[in-house]
This record gives sequence, C-alpha cells and structure tokens, in this order.
Amino acid sequence: MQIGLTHYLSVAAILFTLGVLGIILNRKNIIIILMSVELILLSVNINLVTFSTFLGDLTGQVFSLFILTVAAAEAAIGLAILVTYYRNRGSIAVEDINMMKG
Amino acid sequence: MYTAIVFLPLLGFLIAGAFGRSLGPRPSELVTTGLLAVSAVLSWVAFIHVGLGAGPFTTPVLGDWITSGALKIDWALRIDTLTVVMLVVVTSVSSLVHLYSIGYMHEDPSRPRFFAYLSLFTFAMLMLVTADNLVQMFFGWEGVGLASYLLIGFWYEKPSACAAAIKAFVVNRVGDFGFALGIFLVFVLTGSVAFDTIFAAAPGLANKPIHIFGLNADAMTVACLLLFMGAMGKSAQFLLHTWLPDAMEGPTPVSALIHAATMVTAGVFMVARLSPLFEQAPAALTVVTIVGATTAFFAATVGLVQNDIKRVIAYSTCSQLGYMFVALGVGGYALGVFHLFTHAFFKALLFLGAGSVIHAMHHEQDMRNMGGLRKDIPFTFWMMTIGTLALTGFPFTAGYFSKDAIIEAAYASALHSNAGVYAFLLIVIAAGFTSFYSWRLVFMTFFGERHVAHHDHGHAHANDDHGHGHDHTPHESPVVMLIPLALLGLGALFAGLVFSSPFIGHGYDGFWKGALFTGKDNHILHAMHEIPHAVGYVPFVMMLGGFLLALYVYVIAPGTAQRIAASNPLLYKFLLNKWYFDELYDLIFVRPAFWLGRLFWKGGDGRIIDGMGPDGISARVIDVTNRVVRLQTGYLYHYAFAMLIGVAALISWYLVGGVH
Amino acid sequence: MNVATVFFYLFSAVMIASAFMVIAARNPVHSVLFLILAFVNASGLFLLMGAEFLAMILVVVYVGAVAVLFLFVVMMLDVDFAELKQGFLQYLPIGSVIGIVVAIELLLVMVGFTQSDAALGAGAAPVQANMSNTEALGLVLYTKYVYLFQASGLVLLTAMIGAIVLTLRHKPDVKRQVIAEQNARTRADAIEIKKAPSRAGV
Amino acid sequence: MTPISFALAHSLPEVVLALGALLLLMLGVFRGRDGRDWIISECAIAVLGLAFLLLFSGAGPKVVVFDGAFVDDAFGRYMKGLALIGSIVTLLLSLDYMRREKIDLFEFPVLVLLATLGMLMLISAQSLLSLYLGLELMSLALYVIAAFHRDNVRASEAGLKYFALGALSSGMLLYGASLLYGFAGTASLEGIATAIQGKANIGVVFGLVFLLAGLSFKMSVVPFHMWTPDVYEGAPTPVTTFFASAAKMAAVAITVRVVMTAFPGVTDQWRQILVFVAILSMAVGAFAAIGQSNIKRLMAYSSIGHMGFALVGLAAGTEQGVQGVLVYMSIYLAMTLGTFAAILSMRIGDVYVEKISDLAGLARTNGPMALFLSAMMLSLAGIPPLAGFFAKWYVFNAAIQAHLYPLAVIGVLMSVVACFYYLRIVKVIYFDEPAPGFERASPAVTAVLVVTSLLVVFFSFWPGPLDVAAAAAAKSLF
Amino acid sequence: MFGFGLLSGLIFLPLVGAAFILLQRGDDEATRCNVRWAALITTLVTFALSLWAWHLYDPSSAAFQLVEERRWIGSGLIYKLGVDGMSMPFVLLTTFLMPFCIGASWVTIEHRLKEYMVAFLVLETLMIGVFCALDLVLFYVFFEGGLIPMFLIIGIWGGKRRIYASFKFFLYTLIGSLLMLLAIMAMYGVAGTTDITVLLKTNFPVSMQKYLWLAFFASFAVKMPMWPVHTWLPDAHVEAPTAGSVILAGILLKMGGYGFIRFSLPMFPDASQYFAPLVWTLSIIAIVYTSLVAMVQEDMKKLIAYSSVAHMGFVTMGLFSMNAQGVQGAVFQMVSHGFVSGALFLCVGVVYDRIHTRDIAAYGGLAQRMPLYALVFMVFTMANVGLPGTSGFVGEFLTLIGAFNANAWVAFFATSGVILSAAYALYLYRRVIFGVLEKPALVGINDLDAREIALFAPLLLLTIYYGVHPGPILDACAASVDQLLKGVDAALAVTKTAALALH
Repeated sequence: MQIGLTHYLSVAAILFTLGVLGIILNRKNIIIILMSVELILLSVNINLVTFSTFLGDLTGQVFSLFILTVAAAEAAIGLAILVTYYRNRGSIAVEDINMMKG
Repeated sequence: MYTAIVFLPLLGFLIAGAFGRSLGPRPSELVTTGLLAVSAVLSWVAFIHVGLGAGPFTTPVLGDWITSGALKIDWALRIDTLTVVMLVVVTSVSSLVHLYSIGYMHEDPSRPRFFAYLSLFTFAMLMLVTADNLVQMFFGWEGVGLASYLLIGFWYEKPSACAAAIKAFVVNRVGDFGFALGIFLVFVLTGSVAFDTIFAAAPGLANKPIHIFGLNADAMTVACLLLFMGAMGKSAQFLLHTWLPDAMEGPTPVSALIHAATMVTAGVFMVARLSPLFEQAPAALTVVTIVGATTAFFAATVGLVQNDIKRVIAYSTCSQLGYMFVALGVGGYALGVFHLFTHAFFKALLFLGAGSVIHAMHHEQDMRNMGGLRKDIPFTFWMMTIGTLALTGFPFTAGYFSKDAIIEAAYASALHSNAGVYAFLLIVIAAGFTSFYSWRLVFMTFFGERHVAHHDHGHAHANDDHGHGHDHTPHESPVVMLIPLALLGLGALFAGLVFSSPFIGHGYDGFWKGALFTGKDNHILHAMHEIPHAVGYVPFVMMLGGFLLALYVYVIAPGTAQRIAASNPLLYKFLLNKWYFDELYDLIFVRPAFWLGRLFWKGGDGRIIDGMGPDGISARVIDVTNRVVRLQTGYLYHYAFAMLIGVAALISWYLVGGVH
Repeated sequence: MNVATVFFYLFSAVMIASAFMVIAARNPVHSVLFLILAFVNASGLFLLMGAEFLAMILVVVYVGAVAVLFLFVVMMLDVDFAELKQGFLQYLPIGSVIGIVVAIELLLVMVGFTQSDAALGAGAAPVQANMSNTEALGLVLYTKYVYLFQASGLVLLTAMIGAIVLTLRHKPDVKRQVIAEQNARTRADAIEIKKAPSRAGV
Repeated sequence: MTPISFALAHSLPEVVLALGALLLLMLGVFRGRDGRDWIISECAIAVLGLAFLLLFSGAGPKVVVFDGAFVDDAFGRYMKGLALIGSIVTLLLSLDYMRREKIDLFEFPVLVLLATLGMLMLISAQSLLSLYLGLELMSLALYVIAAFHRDNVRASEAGLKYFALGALSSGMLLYGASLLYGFAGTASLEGIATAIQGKANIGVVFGLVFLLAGLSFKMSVVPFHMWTPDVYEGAPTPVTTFFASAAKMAAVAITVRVVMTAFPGVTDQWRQILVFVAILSMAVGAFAAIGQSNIKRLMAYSSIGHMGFALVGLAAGTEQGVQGVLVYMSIYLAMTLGTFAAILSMRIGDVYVEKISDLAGLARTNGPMALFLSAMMLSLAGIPPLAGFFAKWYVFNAAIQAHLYPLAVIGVLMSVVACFYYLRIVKVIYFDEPAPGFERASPAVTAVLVVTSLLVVFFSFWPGPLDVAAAAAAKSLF
Repeated sequence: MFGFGLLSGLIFLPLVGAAFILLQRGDDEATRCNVRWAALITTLVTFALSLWAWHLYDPSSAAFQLVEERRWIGSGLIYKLGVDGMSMPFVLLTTFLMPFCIGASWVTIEHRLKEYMVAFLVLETLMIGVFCALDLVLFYVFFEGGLIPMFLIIGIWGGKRRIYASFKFFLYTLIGSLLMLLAIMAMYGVAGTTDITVLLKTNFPVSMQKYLWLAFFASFAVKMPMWPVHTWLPDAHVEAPTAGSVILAGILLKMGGYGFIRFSLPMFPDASQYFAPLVWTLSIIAIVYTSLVAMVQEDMKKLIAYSSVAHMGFVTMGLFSMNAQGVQGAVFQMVSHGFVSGALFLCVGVVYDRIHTRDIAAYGGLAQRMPLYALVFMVFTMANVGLPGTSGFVGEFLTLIGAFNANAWVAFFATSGVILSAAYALYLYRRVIFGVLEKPALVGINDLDAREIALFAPLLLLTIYYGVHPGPILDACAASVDQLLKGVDAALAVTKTAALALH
C-alpha cells in the first residue's frame, strides 16, 4: 500500500482535532492551551508540506517556514502575556480567568 | 325674509351666548325674545304668503357646503307650504316659550345661557325644516339634538339631568344612525342628496331591487326604513322612546318647546317631507303605521299610572306622536302634519300650564303632592282644562279635528290592510286612555285635597334655589307666563276649526301645492270621508268614557286608584316601570357596552395585544438576553468551544446538505 | 509494505499518541516533553516527504527554542501541579463528542480530497529536480518572497518588543553594572584612609 | 519581474510605516525610559498621517506587485484610509489616557504603528501567505497592546484571552489556507479563483469554512466573537478603540477581498456561511447588549451586531453589496470613534469610569456631550437622518437587490431589538436624574467627539463624496 | 433662496430657529423669555411662509407644485420636494398647529426649556419634510427622524410612566417602519430610483404589490394607528406633555394616513383592492372596539387617545373605499381631527396645569367655576362626536358615504361608532364639567386666562368654519384625489383585462 496524500492529510486532521480538543478540554493550565496551539500549527505544517510534496511546488514549504517563524513569535508573546497575568493574579489556572463575563 | 326668519334666532344665540355674561340676564332675554318675535311675525307673513296665498316655492341658495366628487351639498332654504307650516309652529311656540321663560326662569343665575340655548335650538329647528337636502336636514336634526342635550342638562348640578341629557343624545344618535345610513343609500341610489333630484328620481326607483347587507331587498323600502329609524329616534317612537320621559329633567319651557311642540315632531315632518320616497315604499309605510300605533298605545298605557306631572304629559306626547305616524303610515301625510300643527298648540299649552303649576308649587312635580290647586291658580287651571279638552278631542277643539281624522283614516285603511286594523284598534283604545290620564292629571292637580303641606321641598331639587325666600303657598304665575298660556289656549281651541279645511279638507290642493306627495293610488283623504258615521263617533265615545272613569276614580271615589293598583300589582308595576324598557336596555345595551369596554381594555388591549405584543415581546427579549448573557461565561474553554461548535456546525451543514 | 510505509505509520502513531499525551498528561512538564516528542516525529514525517530543511528547522527551532521556552516558563511559574488537571473528565463527554464529529468529518473529506485539475504545475515555485530542498528554498526566500520575509522580520520584532514591554521591569533598588562608572572610579573617591586609634575598638 | 522600486512605489504607505516604526523605536530606546513625554506618539501620528497622504499618491488602476503577494487598488486604498484614520484617532485619544493611567511608554505608539502596518498589509494581501503574515503582524501587536496595562489584572486577562483564542483562530485560518493551497496548488487568491472555476468542491468548501472562521474571529462575528466583550472591557480604552475601529476595518477588508477575489464563482457557498454568521451576529449583538451595564462591554456587543449588518451587504455578493460594506464601515468608523471619544471623556477626578449609570443625567451636567453621545447612539441604532441609517440603507438595499429577503427581514427585526439598548443610553443621558459630572476632557478627545458627531449628524446633507468613493472602490474588486 | 426653493425654506426655517435657541447661554428668566419668543416667532414665520406657499399653490392642478430637485445620493436617490393637493393641507396643518404647541408650553414647561423648544422645532422640520418629500428615501428619513424628538419630548417632559411610553412609542413605530424600508428598497430595485413621481407611474407586478403593500401597511398602520397595533398611542398620549399630545394626535398620526394616500393607493392599486376588506375590517374593529374602550377610561387623555384611534378608523375606511368621497373625506377627517383632537388635548392640559391630575374622577362641576372652559370643551367635544356644523362631521360623513358606496356593511358598523362616540364623549364631559363642584382641590380653580383664550379662539373658529364651509380643504385636494382615483381605476382595469386575457 502506497502512502499517499490521504494518509498524511488524515494524520494532520487527527492532530488538528487533538489540538482543538486540548484547548477545549483543558481546565487547569493555560500553558497546555499554548501547547495545543502548537499542535494545531504542526498539523497545518504537515498539511502544507504534504501538499507541497504532492504538487511538486515549493510554496507550501515556504508557507510552512513562515508559520514556524510566526509560531515562535507567537509563543514568545503568549508566554509573556502569561507571565504578566501570573504576576497579577498568582495563578495560571484556566478556571480562574473569568473576571470578566456576561 | 326667509333668511331672516332662520338666522335671527342664530343672531340671538350669538349675542346671548357671547355677550350674555357681560350684558346681564335681562338684555339677553329681551334680545333673544325680541328677535324671535320678529322671526315669528315674519313666519306668519310667510305662511299667509305661501300657504294661504299664491307665493312661489323658492329655494334661495346661501352657499355651498360640501362638494366631493358627485356629492354636492348646498346651504339652501326650501320654502314651500310644509316649510311654512313648520316655520309658523316653530317660531310661534318658540317665541311664546321665550316669553314664558322670562317669568319662569327669573331666578336662575344662568339665564343668558338658557336663552342662548333656546335660540340655538330654534335656529337648528328652522334649519331642519327649511332644509333643501338630506344633509342639511341632518344638520338641523343633530343641531336640535345638541340643543336638546344642552337644555335637558341645563341644571348640570343634577346628576339625573346630566344622565337624561346624555340618554337623549345617545338614543337620538341611534336613530340618526339609521338616518345617516338612509342618506347614504339615497345617495347611492340617486347620486344626490338634494330633495328636488331625489324626488324626481323616486318614481323610477319604485320596486327596484338592491343587493344590500347581504340580502336582496326593495331599494326604496330599505331606504325609507332607514330614514324612518331616524324619525323614530327623534320622535321618540316605540323602542327609541325611552329618552323622552327622562328629558323632563330639563326646565319646563324646554319640555314645552322641544319635547312637545317642535323637535319631537321633526320625525313626522321628515316623513312628510320625504313623502315622495315613502309613497314608493308601501312596505315601509306599513312599518310606520305599526310603529306609530304601537307607540300610541304603549305610551298611553304608561301614561295611565305616572305620578310626575310632566311625565304624564311626556307620555301623552309620545302617544300623540304615534297618532301622527299612524296618519303618515296610512298615507295621510296632511293628517299627520295637521295633527302636528294642532298638537303643537295644545301640548305646548299643557306643558306651560304644567310649568305654571310647578312654578306655583315651588318646583314640585309629583301630582300626589298636589291637589285642590283650582282655587290658587285659576287661570292656569282653566288653561290646562282647555289643553286637556283639545288633547282628548273634545268637539271643535283643535284635537277633535286632527285626531279624529286620524282615527277615521286608520279605519279607512283597515278596510284593506291588516296593519290598518291593528292601528285602528290600538289608537281607539289609546284615545280612551288619553282621555283618562289627561283628566286624571287635571283631577289630581286641581281637585281634591291639598297635599302641599308635607312635601319634601329640598328632595327633588337640591341645587335649585328657586323658591327660597318665598312662603310655600301656591301662587299664580306672573303675567309674562300667563300671556303665552292665553295665546296657546286660543290656538288649542281654534286652530282646528280654522285650519282643518286647508290642511285636510277641500283646500288641500290649493294649500299644499304639491309639497306633500301622494301617489295616484293613494286616496286616503277621500276614503276617510266615506266611512260609516258610526265610526266617527267612536273617538268621542272613548273620550267620554275616559273622562267619566277618571271622574269616578279621582273625584267621586278617591282611593279607587290605589285599590285597583293593589289588586293588580303586576300590571301596575309593569306600567309604572314603563314596561321595564329602561331596565331592559340597561341590561342588554348599557351594561354589556361597559362590560365589553372593560373587557377590551383590560383583556384585549392589556392582556392580549400588549401581552402578546410589545410587553410580551420585550419580556421575551429580556429572557433571551439573560440566556445569551449567561452563555458568556468568561471561561476560555467555553469560548473556544463556541468557535469549535461554529465550525462544526458549518462543516456538518455542508457535509450533510452537500455543496450546492 | 516498504520501509517508508513502516516509518510513516511509526512516526504518525507516535506523534498522535504523544499529541494526545500533551493534552492529557497531568504534569505540564510531561506535556512539554510529549510535545517535543511529537515535534520530533513530525520532523520525521517531513523527512519522509523530502522536506529536509523544514525537518531540521522544526527540530532546531521548535525543540531547541520554543519547547525549551515552554519548559522554562512551566518551571518558572512554579505552579502546584498536583492541584491542576482536575475537572478534565467532567467536561470530556460533550467536548469529545464534538471533537470526534469534527475529526470524522475532516477525515471523510481528507480521504476524498481531490485537487483541482489546474493545480498541478500551477504553483508559483515548482520544485526543481536538480536542486536540494534547502537550496531551492534559499533561492526563492530572498527573491520571490522577500516581501514576506521582511514581514516575518517585523513579526519577530513585534514579538520582541511585546515580550520586553510586558515583562521587563526596572526595579529602582536593583544594582546594575555601569562600566563607565566603574572605569571612572579613581582611588580617591573609592578609598578613604582613616586612622583608627588602636585598642580603642570600633 | 517588476523592479523592486516599482513595487515599493506601490507600497509606499507600508514602507513609510515600517521605517517609521523602526525609527521611532530607536528614538524611544535612545531617549531612555525616564522621559515620560509623548513626543513619540505625536511622531507616530505624523507617520500615520504621512502614510494616509501617500495613499492618494497611488491613485490608479489595480496593480499587483511582490510576485502576487501585494495588490494596490482603489478598494485597498479606501480601506487603508479607514484603518489609518482609526489608528490616528486611536493615538490622539490615547495621549491623555495613557499619561493618566501611567502607561505612556513609547512602545505603545510603535506597536500601534506595527499593528497598522499589519493591517495595511492585510488589506493589500493578494495571497494566502501575505494574508497570514499581515494578520499575524497585526494580531501580535494587538495581543500586546491589549495587555499593555500590565499591572492591571483585567488588562492582562484581556490579553490572555485574546491571545489564546486568537492563536486558535489563526490555527483554523491556516488549516483552511492549507486546504485551499492543496486544492489549488497556489496560494494566490486569483490562482485559487482560477482553480475553482466556479465549481465548488467539498475540500474547497471546508477550506473556505476554516478560512472564514479565522477571519470571522478578527471581525468578531458570532460564534467567533466570545473574546470581544471581555477584551473590550479589559483592555485600556484607547486600545479598545483601536480594536473596534482600525482592526475591524482590516478584518472586514480582507474578508471582502478573499471572497470576492478568490471565490467569485461560488458565491452560493460562502454566502451561506456569511448569512449564518450575520444572522447570529445581529441577534447576539442585539440581545446580549441589552444586559450590559458597562459601556465598553456594550460597545463590544454593539460592534458584533454591526459586523453582522455589514456582512449582510457582503452576503449580497454584488458590487452594490461591496459598496454597501464600504459605506457601512466608513460610517461605523465615525460612530465608533465618536462613541469611544465620549467614553474617554467619562472621567471623574483621575479615574475613568465605564458604567452606563455614570452617564445618568448627562444632559444636565454636560449638554453638548450629551447631545453628541446621543447622536452617536441613535446613529448606531440606524435612525434617520443620522448617518447610521444610510449605512443600513446601503447594506440592506444590496441584500434586497440580491433577493435575500429573509436575511433582510431578520436584520431589520434585530435592529429594532438593538435599538432598545441604544435608546436606553439616550434614556439614561436625558431622562435620569444627574450623576456627578465629568471632568473636562482633553482637547484631542473633544475634537474627535465634535468632528465625528458633526459628520454623523450632517452626513445626510452631503453624502455624495462617500458614495462616489465607495462605488469606485467597490468597482475595483470586480 | 440660496438656490433652494420655498419648500426647502419652509423645512429648514425651524432648524434655523433651533440653532439660534441652542446658541442661547444661561438659564435665567431673560434667556427663557428669549427662547420662548424665538420659538414662537420661528413657528409663526414658518406658518406665514406656508401661507405664502398656499398662495402660490394652484388647487386646480393635480400636479406636484413648487418642485425642487437636486442630486443627493448615488444615482437613484434625489433631494426632491413638492406639494400637491394631498400634502398641502397637511403642511398647513403642521405649520398652523406648531405655534399652539409653543403657546401651550409657554408657562407649563419650566425645566430644560431650551431643549424643549429645540426638540419641537426640529420636529416641525421633520414633519414638514414628510409631507413635502418627493423622494421615497427622503420621505423615510423625515418620517422616521420624527421619532427622535418625540421620544425626547415624551421621555423628558412626560408623566410618571414616561419611559415606558417613550420606548413603546419609539420601538413600536420603528418596527413597522423598518419593514417599509425594505419595501422601499425592493421598489428601488424595480424602478431604479426612489423618485416618487416616477414610482407613481411605475407598474409593480401584482404579486410583488401585495408584499410591498403589506410592508407599507405595517408602517402606516402602526402610525395611524390601526387596531390591533394601536396600544402605543394611549400610553404615549397619556405620558406626553400637552403640546406633545397635540402634535402626536394632530400631525404624527396623520403621517400614516398620508402614507396610505401617497403610496399604498396609487402605487399598489391591485393590492389595495385586494386588501381593502382587511383594512375595512380593522377599521371597523378600531371604531367599535376602541370606542367601547374609550367609554370605560378613567384618564382623560387616555380616553381622547382611544377616541383618536376610532377616528383614524374612519380615515382608513374612507381611504380604502377608493372613491372621491371616501378619500377626500379621509383627508378632511385627518385635517379636522388635527385641530379638534389637538384642541381636546389642550383642554385636558388646561385643567392638568391647574390640578396636576388627569384622573376623571378628580374632576366634576367645572362648569361652575370655568364657564368659558366648559364652552370651549363642549365645542370640541361636539366636534369630536361629529356634530354637523363642526369640522368633525364633514370628514366622518364623507368617509361613511364613501364606505357605503364601497360596502354597505362597512358603513353600517362604522356608523354605529357614531353612537358610541357620542356616548363616551358626553360621558367624559359630564363627569368633568357637569355635576356639583365639591372636590376641595377644584374650589379655587380659575377659568381660562388670556393666553389660553388666545390659544383656543383660532382653533374654535376654524372648527366651526370648516364645519360649515369645508370647501378650502376639499377643493385643495379635489384635483389630486381625482387624479389618484383615475390612476387607480386605470390600473385596476389593466389588471382585469390581463386576467381576462389569461382565461
């Protein structure tokens, strides 16, 4: 059985779903959410690289490269905000982040 | 001249109404009375000129009123014999009543207002009788209604007066409801509301079917019935009569003028005026006959037991109006108008006489508290007696000529119609009753024991300061009140004698000159002379019977009345309570109306419309808001979850629904 | 079943398993470690597809920098881990149902994913056969994609400013090394010689 | 390949902003942190103003540069103009506020410049790649300034929520982008349109859904809106202004550009998505706002609702519809800026207050402001003759002409519900007993309030220019 | 006038006055006095200007006159003004009533006088605009814009439940109008313009007409208001200040009727015919139902408000009888109701200013202390009842005759309203004016003062004058109504022919 487009896409889809679920199901730790985002981005990268390969086109890989760059920046900012929040609140539990609602 | 006749009272009204308070009562009285007297004199001139002479029928146009599409309504004065007859009646009685009121009302602080109202009424009535089209007639029609309302409610501090005023207006409006619809139908049928056009078109419309109110009917019948409904309201005919007795809450001159002599006869006038239409609608005439006869009978029965002096006369008026309608219904328009004419004199006389009695009794109206007044107020007594004689049809008084003629005409009509039989029987019985209650009035008031001593003065007229400062002995009225009585007395005695020939006798054609229309099959005036002589005596016999019975019950054997009443309590109560019409109407119209009003307001508007509408919706909006706001929990994972659900919903939508 | 296939399944399975553990682990430190494992396996998948440069970058940038940063923050924030991670299960059913539905729908579509007829060869940067992956990327990155390259630079700059502005604190009482001041010091202002009387105590 | 100078000439505003940001950053760093003056902000305003002026230098037909990554057309210039106005006003409004709240750091204007740069890149994006990078440049800067009041727990919570959900939304957008790329073999928007050729494929539709989900997050439409109220409430008020004005312009612009450029043949597909989110947005915006007591939060829901209305125009999928969206966004911009200027005038002592009840009886304590704010509210409610009515006229007219009757009917019904809470504010201002009065607002804030109010009130007297400009801009997309 | 026509001047003149008032500083007595006089002079000058417009207007022509036109928005929307026989009476009515409103508020409004006068002047601008606009969107702008000042007037200077009433008024009318807005858009789609003169000549497909008609109906029925969407009116009337009620009853209600004549009838003749039975039914219900409700009211203003609903029932009935009498009668009825009901609200205001309650039970026997007031009240009550000789009669009579022409049953039920109107109006009069003056609060009550007499006298004279000589109003609209009906008949004939051709 040849490993084709479909296989890679399916793996990426599962990974994507796991990433999303990670955000939704997580109750306690905000860092897990950031990691879930990384998982989602990873799944996108897999998608892009797969398409790039199967299309014989580099654009996908370039795209993926930029995503990696941006993801790093995003992680930095995310963690910075997280730290700020922790300093203010003394907690990073997701359940505590509900001062504003309604 | 005609314009002056009509508008002088208006001038009087405006002067008294606008400046009465600054002028003071006396000038107001003089101005209005004077102007009306001028008007009355001019009316007689017109009567002689047009009615008795050969004056032309004219319709001076005063201006246009409403013009819309095919509808064109002018302000115009229609001057023909019928009009001048009415002019004479209205202005004469009115000016006499004005004069009388100077005396009768001389202690009332609002005299300018009173005289203004009286003049306003006269103006409206004159507009009514001179109308050249249905709408102008309607103008006068409602105008007199207004004046009547104002005058009944003149003593506005009295709750009963206010109630009576409203009742009069509203019940009249019920009649007007029909009148208005009648006007509409006439307009639809003929394309006009002007009399000339309508009358010209009427013969062509005979037996014309029309689809209206979901059924096929004879057009003229429907139109005439609707118009007649107006007449019923105004003339207080059976079913719409309830306002008239209550209207006696007004000052007595008002009762004389409006509720005896003029306004209530407007219905009779209207049917006579519209004789060209009614002639084309025999079915409608039958209805007129039946209603008239029923009223005559019904009112007479109720009149038998009333204790209020004015109410007795009021029911008598009602009954006499029934006679007039019987006359009209059998086709004798002239008979109806003639009775109207004579009735105006003797009924006004009776009312003014009653007023004089009341004045003498310091505004006491209950006959049970009177008696033996013959000696205290002899002039009034004699005048009242004249009036009673005329009313009961004592030979050669006014009533004798007009009322007996109606009975004869009814008999003539009974020869070929069942309605005629019905009418004849009822009005003959009613004639007997009339005699009885009229004499009863005279006997109870002027004969027998004095009951003045123990009457409760303040009871009936808590707010009426009349009589204070007097001793409580009856006294004869001032001269200004007696002069009108005398003049009317003359009329009551001789009007019939003088005018029966032109009105209903040989001078018919020369007098009316076509102002009253009779179809070529209508021979009632001729036929009524052909009836057996025996029939001619029936009214006299009835009158005599009534007189003797009254004499026995109230003079010879006082106390009989109470015994009869006690032995027939049901009947007595039934009559005393006027066949329970007020209670019935209260039960089926007034209460349900208020009940419905409250239901619609609280239930319909409040609960259903607002409840389901704005209030309900806003409450639901708040509910939704609370729910939506609760969704915004503040938790990150819920937010993310919402996003996921959104995406899931969309992709499921496409996956399940397919890509279109 | 060739070697590539075997490795595909191996990498995929491990990656998905570790991804699951990332979100399921009780201890955040473990999560980070599983994240690293997932990245490494993804990098393997990239290699299978011939994207060598990206595979390396993934290991270098993600594992080397980002994941370590995560680990650093997790450690730094010193959260009581035992207390965390409760309540995961109470929310599981509805969340996982939706998740599974999404996953199934995605899989359904991915299995049937077709590409546009025009897609092959339509790309802006076709892969040259005679060129290594890294070389090919290097050729286009500064030419065709210079605009985007600059933009990503600005993104990183923004991240930098952001991280600084949010976390950098100037504590007034913290002593810092100021070289100019150090150099400017002379013996005169640094040392003061005092005669201490002997045997007098201080 | 066109020479780089040509490309730069067409992206002059962006270049100016990038260079300006770098220069100001350096200037700020070298001036040191102790000088808490706001000269940087004023320079930033100047830079933005320059960029705004440069927009008009490029008037011309559509030009695509940087290898299909960047497009310069009338539509882009129009929306960039709006975004720049939003940024300029944001900085104007921030001057006083930041000083009083003691967060007047020079990084703020720099970050605003960078975010604005991201917006301009986003608006001009002609490929998925430039779209993503522009979006991220904008978003990252926005994440930071949302949490800019770093000692304030609400601000950092706002930043955290915005960031976490924003990252998720980027992930979704990217997933969609990857599917589209995979289908079309190219990341260029026009290339995607060519590849689709008017036939919708389920993979493409999935890509579209994810892509639009990501963009919807930035536009804050339901159900991707949940961050909006919290972030609007928590972030410093000028930042909220920025979110509600400039950021919205960019997000809407790129959404319009994506659906019009990349999916012109499959209008039916994306229209369903837009109708779905538009209806939900209008409804949630209308209903949820009723329950609010914080005016910033209320404005968040209001903006959600307004995005729903704007999308009604877009859902029409016609040139008229795009014109409607443009007009709508222009008027919405004026109304939002005016409203936030009013909110920034709500200061008692040194404390900025945000409760609706603080406005009670404003008509008696500050008549002009009451008048202006009420005009804003009624305009937001869409009551003629104020500008907001014409905004609604354009979008609903487009929907009606596209035969989207149910959408239009639902839309107007929701606008009635929405009207309720705008009216409630007018009620508080005019009918209630006065609360303590506010301090005198800074001249910049007052100026913004006055100018926007005059625009809103007198728009109906001279609507021609906007109509013409929007029509020209819309035409350039077709 | 600065390149604009007379009508523009008419529309914007009050705005100039409003601007002037806004510029007044301070709140001392001198300023208040200035503000009052400025408002009064503005409205008087506007009235004078409208009389000038009337003078220039040629009633024999059915065409739009004093037309002015300029570009506005895009290609389809224009700034176009003009008057014809159906709008001229309303313009005059508006400018005529405004000075009374200012006069009625002369001393009673004590706080926030400046804002009050500005609100009224802005309202006047918008109301005149409604009747002059010849562009559908322009019309809508004015139509809807009127809600804002009215909302403020009710909400700021209103009674106890003013907030409820103002919201109900605003949202109720808004929801109807917005549906109309959608219909306007649809019409724009067909005709490519919103120029009313063009739309009047456009033939909309019959099926589309029905939807358009319903949408317009939604708006105008609420505005009229027709049963069952009338419930905002009693609340709004009760809570509004006197002058607000006058304007509400006098003019704002007329906008609905004006809309029916201007749009529904001529533009959607087939739909109008199709829906006429519906309108009739609702009108009859309105007449009977609300009259009954009026009878049991305990609040004077509420009673008059309900009677307004009933009277508007006559208007809608007349309009949709689609004949000369009906339509002209409706126009007349609206104008007449404008000053009659306005005057009635002024009457209520007079006693409210003295005793500060509108509870009927709190009154009684006023005739004793206030004979002049009793007289004035009587005249307007009678006009309300539709007594011949007052202006109230002409409209009622014409609409009824028109309705009878169209459908006898309709006229039958509607005429029964005449009875009920007498009942509730006189019942009210009796409870307030008649009876014994025994309430302690009323003992010292004063009769009308000079200002109030000056207010009532013109209204009273007009009520009587138009009662006996309604010609000026009827003639003014005759030509236009005639043309309208011809157009409707022609359109119906076309549809009928087409239907026959299909068979």
